[in-house]
Amino acid sequence: MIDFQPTDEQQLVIDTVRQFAQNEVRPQARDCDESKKLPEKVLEQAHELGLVANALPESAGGGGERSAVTGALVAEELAWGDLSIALAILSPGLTAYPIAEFGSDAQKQTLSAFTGSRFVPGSLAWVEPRFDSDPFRPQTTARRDGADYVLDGAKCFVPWLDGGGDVLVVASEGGAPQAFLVPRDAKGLAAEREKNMGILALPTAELTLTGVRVPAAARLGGDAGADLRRVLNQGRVALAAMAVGVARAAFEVARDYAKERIVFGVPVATKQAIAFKLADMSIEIDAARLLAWEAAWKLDQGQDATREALLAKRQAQRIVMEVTDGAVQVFGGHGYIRDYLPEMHLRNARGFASFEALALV
Amino acid sequence: MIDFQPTDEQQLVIDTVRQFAQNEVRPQARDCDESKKLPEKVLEQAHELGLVANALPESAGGGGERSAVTGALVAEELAWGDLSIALAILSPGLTAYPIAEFGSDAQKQTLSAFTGSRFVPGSLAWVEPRFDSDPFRPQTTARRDGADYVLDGAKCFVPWLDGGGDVLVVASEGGAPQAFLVPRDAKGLAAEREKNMGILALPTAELTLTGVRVPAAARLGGDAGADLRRVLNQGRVALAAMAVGVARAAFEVARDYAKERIVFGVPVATKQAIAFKLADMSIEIDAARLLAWEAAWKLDQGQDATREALLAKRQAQRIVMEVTDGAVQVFGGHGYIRDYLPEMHLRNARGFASFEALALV
Amino acid sequence: MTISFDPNPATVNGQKEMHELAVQHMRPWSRKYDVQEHDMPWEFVNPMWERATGKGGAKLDAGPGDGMVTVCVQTEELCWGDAGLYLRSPSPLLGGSAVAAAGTPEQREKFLSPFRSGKPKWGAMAITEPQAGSDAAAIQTTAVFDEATNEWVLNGTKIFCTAGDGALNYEGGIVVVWATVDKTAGRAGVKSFVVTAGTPGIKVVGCEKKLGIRASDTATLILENCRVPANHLLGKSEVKKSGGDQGFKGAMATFDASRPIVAAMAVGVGRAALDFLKEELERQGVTIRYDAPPAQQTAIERDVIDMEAELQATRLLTWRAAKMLDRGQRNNLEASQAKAKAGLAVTKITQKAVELLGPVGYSQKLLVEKWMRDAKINDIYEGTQQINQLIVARRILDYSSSVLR
Amino acid sequence: MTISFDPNPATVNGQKEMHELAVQHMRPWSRKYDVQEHDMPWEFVNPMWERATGKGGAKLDAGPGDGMVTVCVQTEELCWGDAGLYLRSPSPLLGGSAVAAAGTPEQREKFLSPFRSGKPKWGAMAITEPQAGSDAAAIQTTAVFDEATNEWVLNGTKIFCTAGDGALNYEGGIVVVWATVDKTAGRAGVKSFVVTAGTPGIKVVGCEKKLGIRASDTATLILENCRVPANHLLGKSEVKKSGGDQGFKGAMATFDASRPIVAAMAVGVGRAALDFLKEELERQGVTIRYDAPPAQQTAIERDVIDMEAELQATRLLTWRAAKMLDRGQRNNLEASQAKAKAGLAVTKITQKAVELLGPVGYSQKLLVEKWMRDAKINDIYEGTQQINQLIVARRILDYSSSVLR
Repeated sequence: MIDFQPTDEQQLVIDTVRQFAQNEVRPQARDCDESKKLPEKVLEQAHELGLVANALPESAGGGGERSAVTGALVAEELAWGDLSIALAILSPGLTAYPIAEFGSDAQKQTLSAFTGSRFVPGSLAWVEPRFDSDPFRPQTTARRDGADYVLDGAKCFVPWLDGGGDVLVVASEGGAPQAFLVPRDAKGLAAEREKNMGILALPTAELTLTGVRVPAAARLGGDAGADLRRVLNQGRVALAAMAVGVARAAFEVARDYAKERIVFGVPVATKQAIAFKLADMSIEIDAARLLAWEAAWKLDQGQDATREALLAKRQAQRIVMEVTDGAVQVFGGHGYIRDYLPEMHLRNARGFASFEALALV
Repeated sequence: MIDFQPTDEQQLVIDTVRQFAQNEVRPQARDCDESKKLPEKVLEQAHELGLVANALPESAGGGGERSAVTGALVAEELAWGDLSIALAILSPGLTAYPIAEFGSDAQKQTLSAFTGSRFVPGSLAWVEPRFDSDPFRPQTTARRDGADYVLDGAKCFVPWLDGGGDVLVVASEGGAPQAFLVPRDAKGLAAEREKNMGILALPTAELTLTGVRVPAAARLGGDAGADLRRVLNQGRVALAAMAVGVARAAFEVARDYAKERIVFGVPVATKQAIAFKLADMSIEIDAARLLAWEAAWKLDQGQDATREALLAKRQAQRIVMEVTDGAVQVFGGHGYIRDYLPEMHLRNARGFASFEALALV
Repeated sequence: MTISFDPNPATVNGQKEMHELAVQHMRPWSRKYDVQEHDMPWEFVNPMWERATGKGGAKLDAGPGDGMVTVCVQTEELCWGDAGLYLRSPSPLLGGSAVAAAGTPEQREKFLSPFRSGKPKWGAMAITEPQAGSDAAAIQTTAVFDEATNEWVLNGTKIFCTAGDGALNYEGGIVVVWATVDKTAGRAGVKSFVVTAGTPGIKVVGCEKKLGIRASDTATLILENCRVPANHLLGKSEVKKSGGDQGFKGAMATFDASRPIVAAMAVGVGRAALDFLKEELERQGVTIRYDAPPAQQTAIERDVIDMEAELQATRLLTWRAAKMLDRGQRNNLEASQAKAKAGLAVTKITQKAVELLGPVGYSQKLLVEKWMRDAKINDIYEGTQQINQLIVARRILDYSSSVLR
Repeated sequence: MTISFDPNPATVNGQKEMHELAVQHMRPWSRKYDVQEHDMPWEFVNPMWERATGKGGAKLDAGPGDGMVTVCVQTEELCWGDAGLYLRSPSPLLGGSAVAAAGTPEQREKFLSPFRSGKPKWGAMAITEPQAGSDAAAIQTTAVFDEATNEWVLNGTKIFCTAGDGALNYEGGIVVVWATVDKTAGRAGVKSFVVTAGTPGIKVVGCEKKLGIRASDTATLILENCRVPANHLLGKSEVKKSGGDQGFKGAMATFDASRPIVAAMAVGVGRAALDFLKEELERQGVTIRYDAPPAQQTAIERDVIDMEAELQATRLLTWRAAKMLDRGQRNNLEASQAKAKAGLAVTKITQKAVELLGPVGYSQKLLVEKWMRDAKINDIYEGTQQINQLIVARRILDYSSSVLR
C-alpha cells in the first residue's frame, strides 16, 4: 500500500530527535560555525539517544533496528538543527554501518566501540579533491601486495573528529570501489584539516595516502569485499534527507521572519513576491523529502536504489540551494549577516552537490 | 564608443517596419496560422518596402546597404508582427544573401530576380530531420563526380513558398559544410510539406535528396566555395532577433491584458506575482536584444561571431520560451485559447531551439 | 501506518488495465482528434463506456484504503494515453464529484445512476464566467427561486466548461452550474445546481479552439430562464451572510478532491513525453547513465535525470494528497501543492522533451509536440499556477484571503 | 548615434589600468581580508589612494561621452579583483555620488576636494534603519533645525552603512545621512545631511559580520544630538507636502546613477568566477566547444555557455543604463533592470561555478567560494532583487507606488 505516514515508533523517534535538535543543537549552531568547533556535550547527549547504536546489531550491543527510512527521518531532523553537528552526531555510522552490513566477523568485533557509554566518531573517506571526483570510480587505488594492500591517492571531506579510530578509505581495486580500514596513524597517511565554505564546525580532513600499507584483512568484508554501491546509495539518501532538513530550517526561519518583518507598513509575507516564494519552497521541500523516502524505502527492500538515490540527492541538492538562497533573499540585508541563520544555511547548502557519503542511513 | 542607439536611418527603418508589422502583418497572424496560408498581398507589400532588396548589391538593382545590425532590427520588428509571415517576407535573403556575399559571378547574375517588382521567395535547406541535427557537420553529403556534385541526405524546416527558384542546400563536402543551388524540380529531390507545432502559416518542406546531381558550378561561390560558418552565424543572429520579436509581442499583449483583466476586483497586473513576471520578461527581452545586436555588430565588423551568435541565439531561444509561456500564464484560461495570440507565440517559440538559418541578416 | 511505496494489488491491476486501454483505445486516435478538434471520439468513447458500465471488463475498483491513490494511478495511465481523450471519457467527471461531495443520497442516486447503464453520457461543471476568472465571488449567473413552480430559474453565461457539450447533447448528462442566489452575499451566496441534458433554457453556443487537449470539448454555455426543480440544488439554499461562507467552502472542497486527480493527469502527460523521449534516445543509441559523475554527464543525460526527478517528485506529491483523502484527512494544502507543482513541472518537462528531440520533436509526425500543448492546460485549469500558489501561501503563512490577496 | 560595441580608447585604457591594479593590489590580499574581517587593507588602500590622487599613475578618466560606461568598465575590473576591497576604496563612494548629485558647487568643493589630496579618506551613505528596510518613508532618524546655532540636530540609528567605519574614523571622511525633518510628511520629509568625520554625536557602534565582502566595513551608526551646520543639508530644506516628494525623488535619483555601478560590480565578481572556472577547466583538459550541437554537448559545456550568455547579457544591460546617463537620458527603468538582472545572474553564476568545480570549488583553497559569498550582496543591497523588480514593474505598467505595492 502506498503510504506516507511514519510508523508510531518512527514518529516517536522523529519527535524525540526534533526536540533534541531544537533544544540542544540549534542553539549551538551559530557559535559552532563561528568558532569552527563542535559542541562535545551535545555529541555525548546525542549518543545517549542511541541514534546510531539503535541501528547496529544486537550482537554488538546495538538495537538491531537499522532502517534507511528511519535513518532518513533522523538525518532530516538533525540537519534541521545544524548540518555540521548532525554530521558529527551521525559520524559513527560512517564506519559502523558498513562494518555491520558487510564486515568480516573480525571487523564486526570492533562495533561494540560504537555502542559503549561514550561517543566514538567514525570516518569514511570517499570524495576526492578533484573537480571531477567520481564516487563510482575513485582514483585512489588499492593494490594487493602479498599479504597487504597498498593504498595511494587523495581524499577530501573526510570527517576527522577527535577520538576516532580507523577510517574507512574507499579505493579502486581492479576498477571497482572497495573500502579499507586504515588506522589514523598509518604510515604514509597525512591528514590536513580543511577549510571549506561551510560545515565549518565539523572537522574534516584532506587525506593524502602515499603507499599506505594495510593487511588484507583490513578490506571491508575481508575476502568477500563489500557492495560499496549500496553504501554510496545509503550516503546519498542520508545527504538528501539532510539537505531537506537544512532547506526546511531555512524555510521556517524565512517564513517566520517574513511574518514579523514590517516593510512599507505591512509584513513582507503579505507581498505575493515573498509569499509565493515561500509557497514554492514548501512544495519543493515536501517533494524532495518524498523522493528521499522512496529511495530509502527501496534500500530497505534490499533493492538496487542507484537511480532513486541519485534522483533524490540531485533534487535535494538543487532545492536546498534554491530554498536557502531564497531565505537569504526574504531576510534582505539581514540575510547577509552572520547573526542570522540563512547565510550559514546557504553556505552549508552549497556543499551537497559535492558531498558523498558524509553520513549514511 | 559603446552605444546602443540605432542610427537615424536605422530608426527610420524600425519605424517603417514597426508600422507595417502592426498594420499589415499582425492583423493577419491569427487567421494565417489557422488556415496555414500566407497572406500573399502582405508579402508583396513587404517586398515593396525593399527590406531584402535594400541589402542586395547595387549591381543587382539592390540598395547595397547590407548590415547585420539593420537586419536584426528588421527581423525583430517583423517577427513581432508574426513569425511565419516574417520568415516568408525575409525568405528571399535565404538564397540572395549568400549568393551576394559568396556567389560566383554567374550566380550573382541571378540576384536581380529578387530586386524586381514582384516578390520572389528564396530557400535554404540546412537543418536535418534528426534529434541531433548538427549545423556545422551536416549528414547530407556532397560528392564530386566528374563535372557534377551528387547530393544525398535529408533536410527539414526548408521554407518552400510558391514561386521560388533554386534552393540552397547545405551539405558536407570533405567534412566541411558547403552550399549548392538545386532546382526545385531536380531529379532525386522530393519535397513534402511539413506539419509542425508552430509557424503553421509558413510552407516548409522536408526534403529527401537521393543522388541529386548538380553541375559543379552550382556550388555556392563556385571553386572558391563559401564561408558557411558565417552564413550560419547570420542565421543565428536573425533567429535571435526574431525570438526577441516574438517575446516582445507576447510580453506586450500580456502586459496590456494584465492591466485590463479585472480579477478579485483589481487588475491582475497589480498582483506582484503577475507584475514581477512582467518585469522579468522586460529585462530578459532587453538583454537578449542587446546580445543579438552585439553578435550582429561583430558580423558587420567582418569578425568571426561564432561564439557571440551562439550566445545570442541560445539566450533568445531560452527567454522566448519563458516569456511566451509566461504570457499564456498571465492570460490564464484565455491563454490556452486560439482566439488570442499567446498560445501561438508559445508554439512558435518552441521552434527556435531547433531552427537554424530560417532567415539571415 | 508506515512509509511505503508499494502499490497494493488493486492499484497495480487498475494501472495495468488502464494502460492497456490507453494503448489500445487512446494512442491510436490521439492525432486524429487533435486535428478533428470537435468531433466525438467514438473509437475511444465506446470501449470506455463499455468498461465503465461493466460490459467491457472489470469495473474500475479502488484498493482498500487506497481509493484515491488508485484513481490517481489510473488517471495518470489514461492521460499517458491521451489527456484530451481522457477528458472526453463518458463519465460524470467534475460534475459527478460535486454531486458526490455535496449531494444527498437521493441526488446521488438520481443524477449518478444513469452513468451505470444505457448509452454513453457525460457530466460537467460550469463555474467560470467571462468576467470572473478564478473569482467565485464575482459570479454573475443568478438563481432565483420561483415559489409558484418550486423551481430555480438560472440566468447567465458560463465559459471553459469541460465536457459541457457532451453533457448537454447526450441524454442523461448533467452540468453542475454555479450561480449566486444573493449577489450581496459574495461567496456565501454561491450555490450549485444540477442541470440535466434536455432542460430548456440552457444551450451550448460554441466550443473553444485550444492550444491542446483538442479532443476535449470546452464549452460556452448560455442559461436563459433555465428552470430546474428545487431538489436540483446541491447543499442548502440558505445564505449565511454572517458566519462566513460555509456553503462556498463546501463547494471549494470539491477541488481538494479534484486537484490530486488533475495533478495525476499532468503526471500522465509528462510521463508520456518522458517515456517516449527515453525510448527514442535509446533507439538513437543514447543511454542515460545513472552512475556518471556530474563532470562526465552529457547535457542530455542531466536533462533527462532532472526530468525524471521532477516527474517523480510531482507524482509523490500527488499520491500524498490523494492518500490523505483516503485517510479522511484534510488535504487542502497538499492538494494545492501537488497541483501547483504538477502544472509547472509537466509544462517544463514536455517543453524540454520537444527541445531535446530537436527538429523531429517539433514535428507533428510525433506526438511529443502534442503532449507539450496538452500539458500546458495543467498550469491553467482547476486554478492556475498562481491561484494554487496563493492557496499554499495562505496555508503556510496562516493568512486569510483578506490578508494575502 | 549608432549601435556599437567598440569601447573607446579611454575606456580600454581605464580597463587595463584597473586590471593591473586588481592583479597587483587586490587579488594577493583577497583571502587575507576575507579572514581578517575588519582590518583595514592598507596593502590595497595605499596604492589605490596614490593612484586616485594622481601620484600613482594617471587619474581615472572617462572617455568623452562614455564617462559612466567607463566607470562601469573600471568598476567591473576592480570587482573582478575583489569586491570587498573595492568597497574599501578610499573614495567618496555613494556619499560622493549624493553630494555630486544634490549638492551646490560650494558643497561639492567643500566635501569632495579633500578626496584629492592628503591621507586616504572615505565617504559613505547612511540610509537604512533597523526597522525601515527599503522603505524611506519609514525613516525614524530626525533632523531638527536649531535656529539659535543655525545647525541641524540629528538623532537616530543607521545600519548597513557601507564604509561608514572608514568614513568616520579617518579625517576628511563624510557620511551622508538620510533623516526626516517632518515625520508627518512621509517621503517628502526625508532630507540628506553631510556629517564629517570627527563631528561629535555620531559614532560607529560596530561592523556587521557578513557572508561575504568581508573586507568592506558595514557599519552601524548612532547619532545622538549630532549637530551639523545648516549648509550641510543637501538640497532644499522646505517640505512640499502637496505637490509630492520631489526632494525624495531627487535623493532616489542617486540610485539611478549608482545602480549601473553596482550592476558593474556584480559583473566583475561574476566574471572573476567564470574566468577562473574556464581557466581551471582548461587546465584539467576540458575545453568548451562553441560549435557542438546541443545533442553533443556535455553538461559542463552547456552550463558554461549559459553562464557566459547570462554574464554578457548583464554587462550589456549595465552599459546601456550607464550610457543613458552619459547621454543625459533618464535611466530609472534601465538602471533597475540592470541591477535586478545583475544581482540574480551573478548569484547563480558564482553558485554554479562552485558546483562545477566540485569539492575543490567548495574549498577555501580557491577564491571561488569567496566570490560566491561576495556575489550574493548584489542581490540585496542598493535595493533587493524584489525592490528592483517592483521599480521595473511600476515603470512598464505605468503604475504608481500606491497602485502596485
